[in-house]
Order: sequence, then C-alpha cells, then structure tokens
Amino acid sequence: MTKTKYNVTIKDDLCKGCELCIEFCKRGVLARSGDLNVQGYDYVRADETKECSGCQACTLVCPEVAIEVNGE
Amino acid sequence: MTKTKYNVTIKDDLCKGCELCIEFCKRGVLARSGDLNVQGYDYVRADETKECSGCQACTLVCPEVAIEVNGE
Amino acid sequence: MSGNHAFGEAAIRAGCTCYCGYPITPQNELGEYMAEHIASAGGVFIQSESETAAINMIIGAAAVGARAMTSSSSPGVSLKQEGISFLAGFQLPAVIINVMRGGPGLGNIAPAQGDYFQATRGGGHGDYRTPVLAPASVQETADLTAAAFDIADSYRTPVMILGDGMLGQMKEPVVFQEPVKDLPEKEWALRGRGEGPSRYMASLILDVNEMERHNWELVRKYQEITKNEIRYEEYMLDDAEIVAVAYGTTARIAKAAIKRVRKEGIPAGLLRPITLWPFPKQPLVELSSRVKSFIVFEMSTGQMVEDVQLSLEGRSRIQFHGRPGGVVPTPVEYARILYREYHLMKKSRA
Amino acid sequence: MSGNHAFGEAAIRAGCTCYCGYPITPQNELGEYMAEHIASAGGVFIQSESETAAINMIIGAAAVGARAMTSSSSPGVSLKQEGISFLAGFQLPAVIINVMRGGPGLGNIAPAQGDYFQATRGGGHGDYRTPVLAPASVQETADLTAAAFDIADSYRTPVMILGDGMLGQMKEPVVFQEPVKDLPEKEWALRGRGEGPSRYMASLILDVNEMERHNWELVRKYQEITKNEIRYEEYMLDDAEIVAVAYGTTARIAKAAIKRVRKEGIPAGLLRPITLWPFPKQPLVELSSRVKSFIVFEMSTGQMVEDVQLSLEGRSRIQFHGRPGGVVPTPVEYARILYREYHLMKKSRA
Amino acid sequence: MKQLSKWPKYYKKDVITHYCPGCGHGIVHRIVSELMEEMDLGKRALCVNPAGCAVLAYKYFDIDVIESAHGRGTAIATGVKRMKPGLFVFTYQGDGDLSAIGTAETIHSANRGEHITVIFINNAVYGMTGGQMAPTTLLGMKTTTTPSGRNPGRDGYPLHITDMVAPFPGVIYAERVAVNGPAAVTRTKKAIRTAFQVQEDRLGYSIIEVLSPCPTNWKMTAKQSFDWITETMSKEFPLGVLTDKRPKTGNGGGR
Amino acid sequence: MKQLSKWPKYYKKDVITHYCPGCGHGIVHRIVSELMEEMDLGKRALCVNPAGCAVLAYKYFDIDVIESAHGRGTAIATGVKRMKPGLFVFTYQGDGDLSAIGTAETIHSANRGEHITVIFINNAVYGMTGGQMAPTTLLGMKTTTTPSGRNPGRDGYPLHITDMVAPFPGVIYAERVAVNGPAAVTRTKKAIRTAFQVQEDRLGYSIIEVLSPCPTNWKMTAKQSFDWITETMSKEFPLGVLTDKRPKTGNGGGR
Amino acid sequence: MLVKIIFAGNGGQGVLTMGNILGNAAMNEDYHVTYLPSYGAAMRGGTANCTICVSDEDIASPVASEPDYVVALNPPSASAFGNKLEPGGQLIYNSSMKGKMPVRGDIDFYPVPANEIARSAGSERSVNVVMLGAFLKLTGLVKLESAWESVEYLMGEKKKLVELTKKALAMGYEGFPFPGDES
Amino acid sequence: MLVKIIFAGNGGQGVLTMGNILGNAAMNEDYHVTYLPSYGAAMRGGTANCTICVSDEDIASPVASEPDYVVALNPPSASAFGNKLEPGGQLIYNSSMKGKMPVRGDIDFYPVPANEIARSAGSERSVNVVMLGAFLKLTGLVKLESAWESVEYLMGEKKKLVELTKKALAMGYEGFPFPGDES
Ligand SMILES: Cc1ncc(C[n+]2csc(CCOP(=O)(O)OP(=O)(O)O)c2C)c(N)n1
Ligand SMILES: Cc1ncc(C[n+]2csc(CCOP(=O)(O)OP(=O)(O)O)c2C)c(N)n1
Ligand code: SF4
Ligand code: SF4
Ligand code: SF4
Ligand code: SF4
Ligand code: SF4
Ligand code: SF4
Ligand SMILES: [Mg+2]
Ligand SMILES: [Mg+2]
Repeated sequence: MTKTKYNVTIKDDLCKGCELCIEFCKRGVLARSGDLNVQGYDYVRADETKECSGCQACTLVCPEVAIEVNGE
Repeated sequence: MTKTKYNVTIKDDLCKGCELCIEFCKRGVLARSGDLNVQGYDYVRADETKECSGCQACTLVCPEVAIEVNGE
Repeated sequence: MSGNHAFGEAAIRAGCTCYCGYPITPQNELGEYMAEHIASAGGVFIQSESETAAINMIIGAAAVGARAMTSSSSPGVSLKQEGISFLAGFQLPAVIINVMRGGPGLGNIAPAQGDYFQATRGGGHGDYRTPVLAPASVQETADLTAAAFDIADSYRTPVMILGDGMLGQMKEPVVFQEPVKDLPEKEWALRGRGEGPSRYMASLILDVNEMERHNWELVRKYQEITKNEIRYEEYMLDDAEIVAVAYGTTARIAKAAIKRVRKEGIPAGLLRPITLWPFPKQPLVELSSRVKSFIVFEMSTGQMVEDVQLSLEGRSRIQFHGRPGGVVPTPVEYARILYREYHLMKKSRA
Repeated sequence: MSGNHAFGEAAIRAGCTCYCGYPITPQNELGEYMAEHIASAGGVFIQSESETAAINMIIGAAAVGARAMTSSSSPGVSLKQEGISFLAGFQLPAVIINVMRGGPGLGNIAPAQGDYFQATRGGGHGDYRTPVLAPASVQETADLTAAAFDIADSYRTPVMILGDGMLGQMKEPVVFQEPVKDLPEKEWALRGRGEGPSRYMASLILDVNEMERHNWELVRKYQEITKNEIRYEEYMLDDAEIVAVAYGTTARIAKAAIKRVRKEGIPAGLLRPITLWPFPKQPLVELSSRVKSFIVFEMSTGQMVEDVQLSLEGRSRIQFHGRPGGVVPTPVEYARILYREYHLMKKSRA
Repeated sequence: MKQLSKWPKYYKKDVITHYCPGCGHGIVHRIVSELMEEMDLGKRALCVNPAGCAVLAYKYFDIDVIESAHGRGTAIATGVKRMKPGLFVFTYQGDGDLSAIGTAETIHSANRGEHITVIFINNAVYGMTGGQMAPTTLLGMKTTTTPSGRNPGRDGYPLHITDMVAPFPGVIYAERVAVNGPAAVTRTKKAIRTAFQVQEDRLGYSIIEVLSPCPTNWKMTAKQSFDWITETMSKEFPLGVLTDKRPKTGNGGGR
Repeated sequence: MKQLSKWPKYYKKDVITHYCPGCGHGIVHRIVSELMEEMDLGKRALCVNPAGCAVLAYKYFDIDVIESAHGRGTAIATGVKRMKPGLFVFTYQGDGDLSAIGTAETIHSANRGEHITVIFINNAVYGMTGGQMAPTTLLGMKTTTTPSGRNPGRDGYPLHITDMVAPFPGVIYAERVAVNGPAAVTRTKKAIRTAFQVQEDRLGYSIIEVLSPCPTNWKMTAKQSFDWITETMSKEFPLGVLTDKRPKTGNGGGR
Repeated sequence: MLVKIIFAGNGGQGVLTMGNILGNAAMNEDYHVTYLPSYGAAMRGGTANCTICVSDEDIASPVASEPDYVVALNPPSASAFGNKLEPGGQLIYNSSMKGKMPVRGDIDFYPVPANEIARSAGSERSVNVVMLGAFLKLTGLVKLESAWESVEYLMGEKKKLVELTKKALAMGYEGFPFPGDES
Repeated sequence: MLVKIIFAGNGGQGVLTMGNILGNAAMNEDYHVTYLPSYGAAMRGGTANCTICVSDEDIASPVASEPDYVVALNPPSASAFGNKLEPGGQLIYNSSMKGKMPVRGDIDFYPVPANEIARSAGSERSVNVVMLGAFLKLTGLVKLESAWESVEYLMGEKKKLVELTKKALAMGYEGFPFPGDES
C-alpha cells in the first residue's frame, strides 16, 4: 500500500495568527502568509512543498478551528 | 490547717432553670427551688446542708453566670 | 390559616413546582410549609445558601418553563435585586414575595411598609418594572398569589407580592381555588434544541441599538400591563368627601376608622390600591374632580404618597400620615385624623 | 485625565484611606488607579471577593472613622443595596460610585442612566434616602467626589455619585483641590471602649417605638440635607421659554443643542440637577411661573421625569425624550426636539 | 476568703440574656468576656456580632460591638482591622451566618489571612429563625425545613467549613471544640485564648469552631443536648486542632 | 479520503470568535462541542454561560444556552436540573466568576451534589474586565490591580477551590487539566468526557478545572503562555485527578 | 361587637395552643377571627403570647394595643400585659405562681389556681387549658362544647391527650370563679 | 470650531497612544479636548479605536457618530469607520495593508504606506505615529512641535523610544501626501 498523503487546509478568515500551529508542527508545514485576513490578522498558510504527517498537533492546539487536515 | 468551706450563691433572677449545674454537681449541692423568679423560671437553690467541693463544675457550665462559688 | 401558609398553599395549587428560599423572619413559615408540602405536589423545595442563590435558582427553573417562586423579607429582598433585574431582562416569569419588616438595616421583625419604593421603582439596576400586588387579608394572599403566577406567565415578567409581618403571621379563614391542571406550554422555554435550531437567553446585548429596541419592547409590555392589570378596591366612595388611600394592613385599619367616623356622619371613604405598580391612577384622577381631600396612610415615612401626588398632579389636597418602624397604627388613631381633616375642611369652606 | 481616574485621585486627596471594590466595566480604571496610588497616600486598597463584600468592608472601615469608598457599575451596585441600607441604618458616612451602564441584567457596557430610581429612591429596603450627586464633566467628577465625602461626614450618611460609562472613560483636563489635611475627629466612631463606657452600632431595633423614633430622626436629617445641599446649574434660563431638564452626560448634550437652537433665535435653556436627591424642586417651581414647556432628556425610558412631575404638579407641560440601552443621543437630535416643541408652542399660542 | 468565680469585667453586670435555658451562646459569651479581662483586650476590642441568636450580643458584652448584615461579619472585620490594626477584632458568628450566606466572606477573609479571630458557634441549626436546616445540620436530622430529616440527595451534606479553610496559608490556628461539660468548657477557653493570642502576635487568621447546644430547636433538655453533642454531633464534627501554623510550636503547618 | 479533523456539529459553522489570538477559551469550546456530538448530548444539553470572556459562548455553541449573572452559574444550573433532570446541564465559568463572586454558589451546589458538570476555566486573571487579580492569580504575578505583583499580605494567596470541593461526598469527579499543547488538549478532552459521563450516569457533581492561557493579560505570546502554564502555573496548580468517586473504579474516594 | 384577648406566658406553657383552640371554636360559631402570635426574637428567652380578636364583622387590625381580656399563665406576663388592659378590662391570672401583679384599680382580677387544678386534672402541663376554661366561663364568648370540638379537631389522633385536655378545660370552666388569695 | 477624529486599528497597533498624543498636544494649544476610548468587550478580538474631539469651546459629547476624520491603521477599521464619515469627511488609511475599502464618492482617501515608512524610521511598531504625522500635516490641527512635546511628556524616561517616535512622526508628516496606489 502507498503511504497516505495529507492535505492541510486553513480557513484564512478564522485564523488569528497566534502561531500555535506553527509552533507545534514538527514538519514545518505551516507558516505566516504575510497577508491580512478580514479580521486584520496575518493568517497562516500551509506550505504545499512540505510533507504533513497527519499528526493533528495543529488542529488540537488551534483555538479557532481554522485548520483541517485530511488524508487521501 | 482546716479544710476550706465553700459557699455557693445563686443569682435567682439570672437563673433559667436549665438544670445543667444540678446535673454536673457531684455533691448534689444544687436543686430546683420550686419558686419562680422574675423571668418566670423555677430557679436553682444551693442546699446549705450539702458540702460543696469547690470543683466549679456548676459555674463552668452555667450559661447565665448565675452561680458564684467562694471559699473561706 | 396563617398568611405565610396561605402564600405557600396557593402557590402549590397554582402549579408552582419550584420554591427556593432562605429563612428570614417574619416569613419562615412560608418556606417551612413548602418544605413540607411541595414535594407531595410533585414540586421541589430548595433551601438555598442565600437569597442571592435563591433568586438565581428561580431564574434557572423559570428558564425551562417551571412556575417558580421565592420569598423573603426586606433585607433578603435587597439581596435579590440583581436577580430580579435579570429576570426582567430575560423576560422570565417568576413570583417574588416580600413579607416586609421594619428597616433600614436589620431593623426589626415587626410589620412595616418601607419597601414600597424598592418594589415599585425597581430596586435593581436598569430600566425595568415589576408588577406589585398587595394583599390585605389572608384570603387575598391566597387569591393574589394565584393571580401573580398568571400575570407573570402572560407577560413573561417577574411579579412581586408585597405583604408585611402581620399578614404573614396572622391567621384567618381562607378558601383556596382548585389546583390548576395542565398549564399552557411555554414555547419560549429552553428545553434543549432537540431537532430544532439552538436557542439562548441572554440579557447581554452589546449592540446599543438592539439594546434600545429591547428596552422599548419592555416599555410596551409595561404599558400593556398598565392597561390590563390595574386592581384596586373602592370602599364607601360614592358620597365620600375625604378619601383615604392605603394598601395592605393599613387599608384594613383605615376601613375600621372609616366605619367609626361614618357613624358620626363623616363622609369618608377608602381607595385601596391592590396593584401598587401599575398604580390605580385613573380612579384617583376621577375622584379628584369632586374629592378635595386625600389622606395617605402608610406604615412608612412616605413612599406611596408620591404615586398619589403623581396621580393627582396638584388637583387636590394630599395629607400623609405615616407610622414607620413596625408600629401598627390603630383604627382610633386613623379615625381621629379623618375627623380632624373633615372639620378643617368644613371651616375652610365656611 | 479620565473620569475614572479623576474619581480615584479626588478621593485620595479628600482623605479616603479605604477603597474596596470588585472589577466591572466601565469603571475598572477607578479600582486600578486606587490599587496603584492609594497606598502611597497611606490608604488601603482591597479587591474584594464580590460587591457585597466590598460594601461591607466599607461599613467596617467607616465604623472606625475612616473615609471609605466603593465603586461599581449597575449590576454590581444592585448587589450593594443591602449594605447601603445598613449604612443608612448605622448612620455611617461612605461614598458609593455607580458608573452606570445599559440594563437590565448584564445589559451592556455603554453609558446609560437607567439606575436613577435605584439611586434616588433607595434600591435597598426600609425607609432611607441617600444623597445622589451627578457630575457632567471630568472636572466635576473630581469636585463632586470631594463634596461627597464632606456631605457624607457632616450628615453621617452614605452618599452616591451617579456617573455613566462615558464620564468614566472620557479624558478631559482637570484641576484637583489640595489634599485635605487632618480631618475632624469623629467622636461617634468605634475605637475600643478604652477607659470609657462600651458602645455599639446596631441597626436592629426590636422595640418598635424606638425604631419609629429612629426612622423619624433619619427623616429630620434628610430634611436638613434637602434644606442645605441642593445643587443645580442654570444655563441660559433668564429668557428661556423652553427649559430642558437633564443631568450628567445628557445635560452636556442638551447644552450643545441649546447653543444651536439659540442661533436660530429659539429661547431654550437648561436646568441641570447636580443633586438628584435632594432634587432641585424649588427652581423648577419658580420657572414654572413663566415657563410653560419643559423637556426632560434622559438616557433611560423615563425616571427623573417623575421628579420633574412631582416638582411641577401639573403646572406646566412636561415632555420626555429618552434613549435607553447605551445609545448616546446627539446634540442635533436634541436640537430637533427643542425646535419642534418651540414651533408647536408658537402655534398653540396663535 | 478566696473568690473562685466572679462576674467577668467585660460582661454587663447581672444582665438577663434573651437566650433559652441551656443555650451554648451564654457559655461562650462568658468565656469570651473572661478572656477579654485575663488577656487585657477589653479596652481595645471590637466585636462584630452576627444576625443570629447572638444578634443582641452587644447587650451583654461590655466592649465595643458592631452588628453585621447576615453573613458579612468577616468583611466588616476586614475593613475594621485594615483601618485600625491596633484594635483587637473578632467576629462571633453562627453556622448559618458563617457557612451559608457568609460562605464567600468567610473563605476569602481566611484566604487573605486577615488578622482577625472568628468565633464560630456551630449548633447545627438556624436558631434565631426557629430551627431551619443549616449547612451543618446532620444527615437525617429533623428541622423545620427538613421535616423528614436532612436528605443528602435533596439537601446536601453537613459542611465542614473550618476544615476547608484550615489548610490556607493565612489561617494560623483552627480548632474545633465544644461546650458540653466542665472539661469541654475549659478546653474551649484554652482554644479561644490561643486564637486570640495568634491575632495579638500579628500572625494572621484564627478560627475556633464551637459545637454548641440549642436545646430549643433540638427539642431536648439542656442535659440531653450536652449528651447529643458527645454521642452524635462530635462524630460528624470531630473535636481537635485543625491547623496550627504558629512558629516553633513543633507541629506547625497543620494537617 | 479519510477526514482526520472536521467542524464540530454543535459549534456554529465558521464562526469568528471575539477571543484574542491564542486564547484557551477557543480550545475548550472546540472540545466541548466535539463531545456534545461524540456523546450525543447536543440535543438535550443546556449550557449556563458566565459573565466573563465566555459571556458570548452562546454565539459559538450551537446548543441551548442561558447566561448567568456573574458567579451565579451553578445556582441557575441547580434550578434547571432540578426541574428538568432529563437535560444535560453544564456551567462554563471563569476563575473570577466561579471562585470569587460565585464562591458560595460553587461550594454549596457541590456540597448538595447537584447533578451538573462545571467547566472551570482557570486563567489566573479576570480576562473580560482587562486583567485584574483573580483568586487564582499567582503570588508575585503582576495584574492591573496588583501592579507590583500579588502580595499575600495584602491580596491573599492563590485559592484552590477545586481542591476544596473535591472531598465533598457529592462531588463524584474532579480533575485539573490544561490546554497548553496537543497532548494536554487530548487529556483535557478525556477529563471532560469523564465528567460529562458522571452526570449522564446520574452519579452527582463533576468539575474539571482547565488551566487556560490568557496571552493578552499575561502580556505574552500564545506560545509563551503555553510554556508559562507548564513551567509556572501548573506548579501552583498541579494537574491530576482530585477525586474520583465513581463506583468500582478501584480508586474511588478521591485523595 | 369586637373582643380582643391576649394569652401570655412562658414559651412551653402552651399559650399558642390556647389561642388556636379559642380561635377555632369562635370560627365554628361563625365569628370573624384573627389570631396573631408573638414571633421571632420574642420567642427567645421563653416568653410567648398571642392575640385573638373575635367579632361579628370584619376585623381591621389583629393587634390589641389595649386588650379587653388578658389571660396570664405566669406573673411576669400578668404584670406586662395587665398594664395594657383597657380601663375596665379583666385580668385572669395563674394564682399558683407567686410574683408581682400590676397595681391598677380600674381592672378586675380573677385568680385561678391553675397548677393545682391541672395537677388534679391529671397533668401539670394543662395549666393553659384550665385557664382557657376559666376564661370561657367568665366571658361566655363561645360555648364549652365548641371549645371541646376544636380540641378534638386540633389534637385529632392523640385520644388520651384529647380526653385529658377536655377534662382540664371543664374543670377550669366549672370551678370558676375561684377564691382570690389576696382580699 | 469642533473637529472629531477617530483613530482605529488592531489592538496592539497603538491606537490609543495616537489619541493620547494628539489630545495632549491640543490641550497644550489651549483647545478643549475630549478623548473617548473603545473599552471593555470591544477590546476582545483585538480591534480598538478612540475618538478625539478638539474645539475652541466646551465639548458637548465626546462621541462621534459622524466623524470629520478617520485614521485607519488597517483595512477592517478603514471600512468600518470610513462608512461613518461625514459627507466630505477624510479617510487616512494604511496603504501597506491590502483589504476592502469603503466605496464612497463623497469622502477623500489619503493612502499612507505606514508600515514601510515605519520600518525605515527604525521600527514596524511606530506605524501609529507615522499615520498621526500624516494626519497633522493634512489638518494642521496642532503643530508638529506640540505633538513632539506631548510625546516627550507621555513617554518621559524612555529616551530611545521618544527619539524613535518623534522621528516616525516627522517622517509621516513630511512625507505626506503620498502617492495613492489606486488611481
Ligand atoms: C439577609 C438576611 N437573610 C436572612 C436573615 C434572617 N436570619 C437571621 S439569623 C439567621 C440564621 C441564624 O442561624 P445561625 O447563623 O446558625 O445562628 P444561630 O441563631 O443558630 O446562633 C437568619 C436566616 C437576615 N437577618 N438577613
Ligand atoms: C455583579 C457583577 N460584577 C462584576 C461584573 C464584571 N465582570 C464581568 S466578567 C468578570 C470577571 C471575568 O473573569 P473570569 O471569571 O476569570 O473570566 P475570564 O474573563 O477570565 O474568562 C467581571 C468582574 C459583572 N458583570 N457583574
Ligand atoms: S493556531 Fe489557528 S488561529 Fe492560531 S495561527 Fe494557527 S491557524 Fe491561526
Ligand atoms: S498535522 Fe501535524 S504535521 Fe500536519 S500540519 Fe498539522 S502539525 Fe504539521
Ligand atoms: S446552670 Fe445556671 S441557669 Fe442553669 S439552672 Fe443552674 S444556675 Fe440556673
Ligand atoms: S462547685 Fe462543684 S460541688 Fe460546689 S456546687 Fe458547684 S458543682 Fe457542686
Ligand atoms: S434558639 Fe437555640 S441558639 Fe437560639 S437562644 Fe435558643 S437555644 Fe440558643
Ligand atoms: S482576555 Fe484573555 S481570556 Fe479573554 S479573550 Fe483575551 S485571551 Fe482570552
Ligand atoms: Mg446556628
Ligand atoms: Mg479568568
């Protein structure tokens, strides 16, 4: 069987840029976008090039339910 | 030296006739008077004939500071 | 039966299933009656840790649709003021009984009427009003308790019953209404969202415009209540030239006084407000067209007299006679006053 | 400096050595100011576990002669009502600040004037009154805070200051009085019996006749206060044909409105009660001899308007304009109303 | 002639109290008055009396007294002591006053370690108001608000508030005693003396819980209520020192 | 494709909360919402929300909610549960709400063993009102009302109210947890699940204290506040089960 | 017609029971009745009293600042309430107990050796009903039979107590008036 | 004359400081001044604003339902408060941040690349004062010098910060007007 790939989707507008997800992502998948969302926060973006392990650390610590991680 | 004699004085009008002093007097010095005081209670009287040991049990338990025990 | 017991029995028959209270003289027998009897009627008695807790337990019970009641006496009622303001904000029905005693502070446990302002002006914060009912006999404590629950439910508002130590303690014969069966469902009550949308009850309305709308909505409700619920008793008013205004215990005494002076041909009468808020302004206005002298009797230093002044707007002469601090005036005392006033009037006419 | 800070600084300079309070918006900065500054002035700050505890700590401090103060906002002030009644019963001086917000219930944290009844009628139980001061600028918060302590001491009564969220939060320049030195001894204060006879403070007076005497003694004191302490501001009244009555924030807005309409030749003026109790009845009565139209502006659904009615007893037409819920009306809005009213008057005259 | 017992200096002379026959309040009043004299505290003492049967304590104690709103005694005492640290300040409170409506004030004054002393009269009922359930009422005990006995499912369990505050760092001394016999009275006096001394030594908060008879509402004779304290009440509320954090007493630090 | 994380059914869809970045309330909200779904409670749940930063919880939880006056949550919950035992009733309260102004309601509802669950968010400050001292504020900690740090002599000591109620017979389960990392969040969810189950099993009262970050008033970044909980706060408030009186769990009877 | 009576004595002497028996009896004879007990702190220290008003029309105030009758079960109450009596009022007192009596020439004194009678009726504890019996005889306010009925109604199940109480009532009733000890 | 200004942005962007600096400066130029911050729950979620009124006579109300000027440090505040502007009002906004702008023809827009300027002034954190500088240039409400003085008064001891702030103020002032990106 092939090892599953994980997609990380961020709901830009919910993010408050607290960076907790970034802190707890061991794979460095997540980073600030440099952009501001509707709330005026520099929200987080997932780096396609990095490989997500599906560990869920980010979703567990995110106070805003802004992250979704799905595996194929 | 002669052994001290103790006098027990009751302030009739303060007594509420709760009988606690009577209960705790091992010498049976105290008893109801059969009379009513200003409060309308059957107050306690000390029996001259009985011998008080000066143990203070009565004064300790009296809620009304109605008893005085003195030794000569 | 005593007034305190009558409050309790009437509440149970009115379908009150939640009584929460904290002991305080002179209304202890009310809570004790509930402790003994409400359970067998399927209700719950909770002796709360404080009056503050009691009023908040009532809020919870009312929020899920129960007919809920709490009772206390003056100092304890002061502690309920925040909760009463919340009931008003939530628009929740509940009955609060105040068996008044002498004040301020601990005061004493004798009958008094010093909490009229607190009850009618809202001792709590914010723009709200509570209907206030004032019984004058044990029978009426029973009748008005039933009425209080109905008013509370139909307008979704806390209702206060203002008694005093005498009414609470005295025993008189009393006839109760039949226990009410199946009260109407309260669709607004919280019951868990079930299959429907979730709902909430909140008095916090951060948006000032929404809050203002809410405040005016309350005002409209209070206008409705004022239109429909005013109650009062007229006693020997038809030919009255002097009218006493008194509620509760003082009204009883005034009646006796009026009987006396009537024997001596003095045309005195009584207007007894039964609802203190809304206050029976109209009947007073009408009377003022022909009655030139009103005497307000209170067991206080003068509180309801303001409502009489507001009603009459200077149209007639208003006298006040108050006995605060738990002193219960005598019929003779009142009679003397009516008598004096009448002769003054005659003189001034001549 | 903000109104909340001005309250605090003025209190410290007035010799307040005990501040106890519990946080609540919009007056948190007041407590925070005290936490930071009262100690260096030799005073004590206590963040109490609740508003109820705070008012009782104040009672203790006042009983031993300290100048003591507590502050809160609407819901918190409701929780202090029992304590205020005790202060009145004990005849203890203390200052209670209410920085009002929208209500009832949690309401919101915007400026409102919905606690007028509670403050002026005694939200607590029993027959008592509290002097109530209403500042309209940051400068006046400072001045009236000082005045409040003096009134409290000279009559041995709790004094209330009624502000609102806007006054508390806004910053304006302010000049403070010099810190007071050595306040007069309070011989009545408890200090341990020492060599003298023991003394006590009790609001419990079981004997109804004694209690009644006490109640009338309080009334006499309140009459004294009414005689000596009434404060108000007259603004452009000399030739006014329309008089606005407003206090605090709404009075500021009314002034601006009056300026506007004056430009268009409309003879409007303002009477601003500074003491809400005792209420400036006399000046209104005098005005009513020539002024036929009064407009009461409040940020509530109508509370002070009752005092205006009680003062005028139907002598003049009284209009009410209220914006509850935290809405702050604009000068334009008030101007429009004055304008309309003036033209109505002219018509009705013609 | 030597006088074994005499009228306490700070107890009003030959006063007739309003207490019922056999009431424990009278005994504790006498003890406190005696200590006022023996520890020379009377002249600078201030007692905060409760709403409860002891609401009239100021008619008996011959020291300065201020009444409190029901349950607020320790808040008032806090205001007093903070303003006048030189005064000796103690509250005298019943179980309803202290552990029902006054719960928050009791716990937070203790947690602040206010330099006050609390005399806590636990008689397992609301005496003043006619014998309703108190937080301290025993399970199964009949009161006017628990006519068929206190039922934990409906009414909860006896509350041990002294045990709850004893562990607080600011609570220097806490002991539970009783006044149901000569020896017990003597121990109670010793305990209150210690508690008073803690305040005098500026160490912090001290509280003495006194199991005290209420014959009227217990519907017992005075003697029966003394025995009931021994046989029943002290089983639920065991006597003893609950904490003693006085320096170098060997057993500091409480339980 | 398997969905590892999804929007909780009982959390309002794509709602933007008013919480500050990194606030613990959001994390606990999500956990509670997930459990409402996983334990199938949402339809008959009633949440009592506090006066505190969570005062707007009803805008997020997609279940029935009633607001409470500051500190009175458990009294309201008592009224609700006694009238409608079929409802699942929980309060969501901050440390000021629950352990300051609400002290009496908290203690007596626990002592009555009401069948309710209390979610106690301990962030060591009054968040809503701008960071004043709370009963839970640590010694030396600077807040807007302790500008030079909490001083026990003036301000008292950190109050451990969960430990105080844990011994009550009616308190079936009490645990202190934190939400300062993925593992901690998972443990917190487990604890709340247990507490909810206690109510479902009609056993009695359950309370979960959650050490929760308040970056704004702690003047830290979200990550710093996570670390501060580990390094400092949990030293004063040790994590763990404070009582577990569930039948046949072997370790019943609590501490 | 309006009659105001105050029953007074120690707590425990059964003063409130007297009031209940009379009040109930009067009610059954279709009078308007109010009953007002002393309450609260007044209980403490063991004095108790209650006020009964009986009338053929509405009763304004259940308080009796100047009662027509005072029935005092012990000397302290006799002096306390005896002094409140209307001029011409009547004081029925328990002469088994010695103590100060009010000194008034404008009221009538009726001694009742209630303790002795009660003892002979079978129990010291029925002093209260003995006094009530005497009161009924003096005033004829309600029939002895009505009083009996309300005793049965109020004490219901407890048969022995009922019998004893009725007996004591009767003895107080029949025996009245009793020789005064002071001439 | 009466001028009402609203400063708005994220919490943490130093909006209240802007208000304090301007308010203080205006006060020193003997104007009547009121300063009203947003407070309480409004804090949460990190938006903040304050209203400054400057006048040569008493100021009635410190609220500005329809301000004359809005200085917006981020797009959300620009759209929120831009829509409240009086017709003919002026919106000074931070053009370094992209986002929706209010669509109104009846107000003037003044872009200020505040982040860039602040950075070049030495610290991103002085975006607020840069914007304030621009505002002063546009309105001439108070002299730059008065603003400098109040910076010194308010930040007192912290010398470095004072210098930095004054520099940023000046750069915002001198640089204004800035080329708009949208034509
Ligand atoms: C706010 C308020 N609530 C209730 C009361 C009535 N009250 C007075 S004392 C008391 C309780 C007395 O019981 P406790 O404190 O145990 O003292 P005890 O009489 O038993 O010595 C109550 C409920 C009151 N005075 N004030
Ligand atoms: C009676 C009353 N007092 C005070 C307040 C103001 N107030 C609202 S929330 C709060 C405390 C918030 O702190 P906490 O309970 O710890 O919740 P947090 O915001 O920290 O989550 C206060 C003091 C109020 N709303 N009502
Ligand atoms: S944890 Fe959530 S809110 Fe915080 S930065 Fe990451 S996605 Fe945004
Ligand atoms: S699931 Fe794990 S690896 Fe993937 S983004 Fe989240 S934290 Fe990083
Ligand atoms: S103990 Fe005191 S009150 Fe009781 S009977 Fe003896 S003397 Fe009287
Ligand atoms: S002192 Fe002892 S012996 Fe003497 S009377 Fe008292 S108890 Fe009895
Ligand atoms: S009721 Fe109980 S506590 Fe109160 S005085 Fe009587 S015996 Fe003492
Ligand atoms: S103030 Fe603290 S608790 Fe409140 S929302 Fe912000 S971070 Fe959360
Ligand atoms: Mg007790
Ligand atoms: Mg908190």
